[in-house]
Amino acid sequence: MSVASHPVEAVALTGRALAPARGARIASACGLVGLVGVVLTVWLGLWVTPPDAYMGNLVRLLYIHPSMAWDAFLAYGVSFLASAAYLWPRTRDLRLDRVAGASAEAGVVFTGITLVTGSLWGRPTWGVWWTWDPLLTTTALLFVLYLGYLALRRLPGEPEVRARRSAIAALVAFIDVPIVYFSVSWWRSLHQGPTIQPGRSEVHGSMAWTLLLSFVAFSLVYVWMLAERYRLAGLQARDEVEGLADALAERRAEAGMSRAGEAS
Amino acid sequence: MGALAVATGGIGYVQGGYVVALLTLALYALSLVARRRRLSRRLPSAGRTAPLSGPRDGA
Amino acid sequence: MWRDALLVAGKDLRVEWRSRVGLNQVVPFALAVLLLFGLALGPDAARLRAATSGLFWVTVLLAALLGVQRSFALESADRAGDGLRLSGLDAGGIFVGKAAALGFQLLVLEAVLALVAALLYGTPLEGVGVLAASCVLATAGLAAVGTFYGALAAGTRVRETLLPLLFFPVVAPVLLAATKAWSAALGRSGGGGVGWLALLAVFAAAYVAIGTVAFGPLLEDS
Amino acid sequence: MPPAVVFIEAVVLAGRFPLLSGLSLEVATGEVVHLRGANGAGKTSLLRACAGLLPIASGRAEVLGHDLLVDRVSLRRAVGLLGHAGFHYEELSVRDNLRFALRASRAPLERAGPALERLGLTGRLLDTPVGACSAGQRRRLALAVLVARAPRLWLLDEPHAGLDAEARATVDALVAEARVGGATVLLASHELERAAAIADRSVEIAGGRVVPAATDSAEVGCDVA
Repeated sequence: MSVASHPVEAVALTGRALAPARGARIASACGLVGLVGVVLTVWLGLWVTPPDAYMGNLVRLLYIHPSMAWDAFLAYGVSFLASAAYLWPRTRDLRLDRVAGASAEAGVVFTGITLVTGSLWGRPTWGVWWTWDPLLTTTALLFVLYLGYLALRRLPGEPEVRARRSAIAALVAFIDVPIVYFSVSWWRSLHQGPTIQPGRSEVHGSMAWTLLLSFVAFSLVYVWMLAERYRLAGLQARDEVEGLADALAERRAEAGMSRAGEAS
Repeated sequence: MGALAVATGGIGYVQGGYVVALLTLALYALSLVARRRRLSRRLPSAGRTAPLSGPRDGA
Repeated sequence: MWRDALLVAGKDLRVEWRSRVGLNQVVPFALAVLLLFGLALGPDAARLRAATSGLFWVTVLLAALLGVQRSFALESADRAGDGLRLSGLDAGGIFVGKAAALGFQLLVLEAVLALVAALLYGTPLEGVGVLAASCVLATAGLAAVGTFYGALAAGTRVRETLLPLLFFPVVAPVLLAATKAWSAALGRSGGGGVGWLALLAVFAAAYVAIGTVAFGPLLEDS
Repeated sequence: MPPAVVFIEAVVLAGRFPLLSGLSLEVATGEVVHLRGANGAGKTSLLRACAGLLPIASGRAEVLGHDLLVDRVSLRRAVGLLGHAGFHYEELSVRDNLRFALRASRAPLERAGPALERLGLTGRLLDTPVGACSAGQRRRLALAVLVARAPRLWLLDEPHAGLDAEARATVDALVAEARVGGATVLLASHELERAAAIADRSVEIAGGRVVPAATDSAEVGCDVA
């Protein structure tokens, strides 16, 4: 039986064992470097890099939109892997469930931003707030899908039950991604419409560096968010366990009281 | 918004995009830290685990 | 496993036969939705004819949702769900049985709906082969995902609102593919109907497989 | 013969509320044990846990040789739970419900007839949907399913409740026959005299645990060996 043979003992144990100073330090380091990276990206993106010959200033959104979309898919990928690992009996561990939940939550935040920046890109370019671009449509569907996933996670219940239910839902949600993307892009190819091709305008010199920087910076921000949300989930789990000890004591006291009732 | 874009060649949209992105990330990050602080204050010292069976209370 | 599936499907269909909820409530509901779409998109025939496949499949999706809710309402009355668990039936069998029963009822509904839609929207039904094939494949996918999420949501108190939220995003590709397959068959848009059928088949196969494997733990928790 | 039921410090949780808070109990095969205790003491939870319906959070729990921490599913065909709910389908008739229950648990169908007779479920009643039956009749149907399935472990949650005198006598007779047939019976009931008459021993449950009944000696005929 693995150390997490049953939920309550494991939660109490791992809540404490897993937040060693080292993990926290790495996370805050990522956060800091990420923050610096973001500031740099914004500074470079908005002021330093030249406007694009073809798109003018709109190209500056290039330093936000694609990296947000990348982080969203990265977050969902991590959530999928953690869920799959949780479902695999040998590697079943409540910490994996917390990673899956934390990553999915970050994913939803990134997806929201991707959608907003995507439509802000579309408005001046094609005059419409929303285009049925395969990537954008898939992202929108993912947004709704994972909102459902998060709603499912918030339902009360046993940690083990909730973890298993969420892991299965995450599995199903993630398998839907390729199917959606494939069907939407096929659907779009039937009647050609505006699609986002980041690579269309040739990217050179400082633009390319800023783009790379934005990917790295926002990915680090994602890592920090994941770690932060994970530690919060650990505390929440411990909060549940904390309450449990008192509930057990109260329940046992009932035995005493009923004895008193009987005796009197 | 539309008029703004035409006048400044879309810079309005770009700034809007940056503001939305950074603001959302900042708000989310702050909420995480705040919730963690509030919870860790409420939970007693990290050391205390909750052994399940609990001490035999004279049952 | 197949024996259990047959038993559960038989039970679900017999309950439906006795209570006729599907026939008396879900079919009229679907017809009402078709009418509402007709009102919404206005009387001009050209637009309605163009939108027939889309309207048909959105209506089927809504009816499928009602079917799933009905299918799991059976199990929550008198804690029949506990009975199923206690009987030691194979979980995969229960999944396939309930999905098959739901799928069968949906197919009957779709047949009726197709005729009514053709009537209401003035769309002659051509390429019936592709139409029928897409119905069968799409229904398999809808029934599998529906039964799967029905069990997932059954254990919660908020299942009425949770089920639609989980169900619709996942079946979006089914709606898309089925609509396109129908338009191809009805001669509306270019060919490629077969490609969409393949997509429907992949979707159905994937979610029947997942359902059969993952239904056990889901049943335990609900 | 290994004991039919072994619980050692078993804890069962519903969310954060401990239904069982470290319950220890051992029941030998063929024994009839009466579970006493106030409402909400944990009697029903113990029965449902024995049927493998509730996950065991900690401690040890073995029923009919199955370790419930490892596998709570494969034992269910050998266990019969008579709860407050009958697990029936309202729209199906008495006969169809019984037939489905037997087929689902792979019990031989020919036992259906005698079981229905034994519980007085005959004639027109057989074809009326369960939804139209009275609570007593539904409970008789649940008992008929149990009789027909003849499981090795009977888990009866207040079997006498809602039954008329004749059906109560039948329940007592069924329990006696089950014991003769080598089955083990766990019986939760508030009717102390009737339960004491048919049980080998009585155990008190309070606060989700088995508590040594301090007043054992005072209770007449409780520990009849």
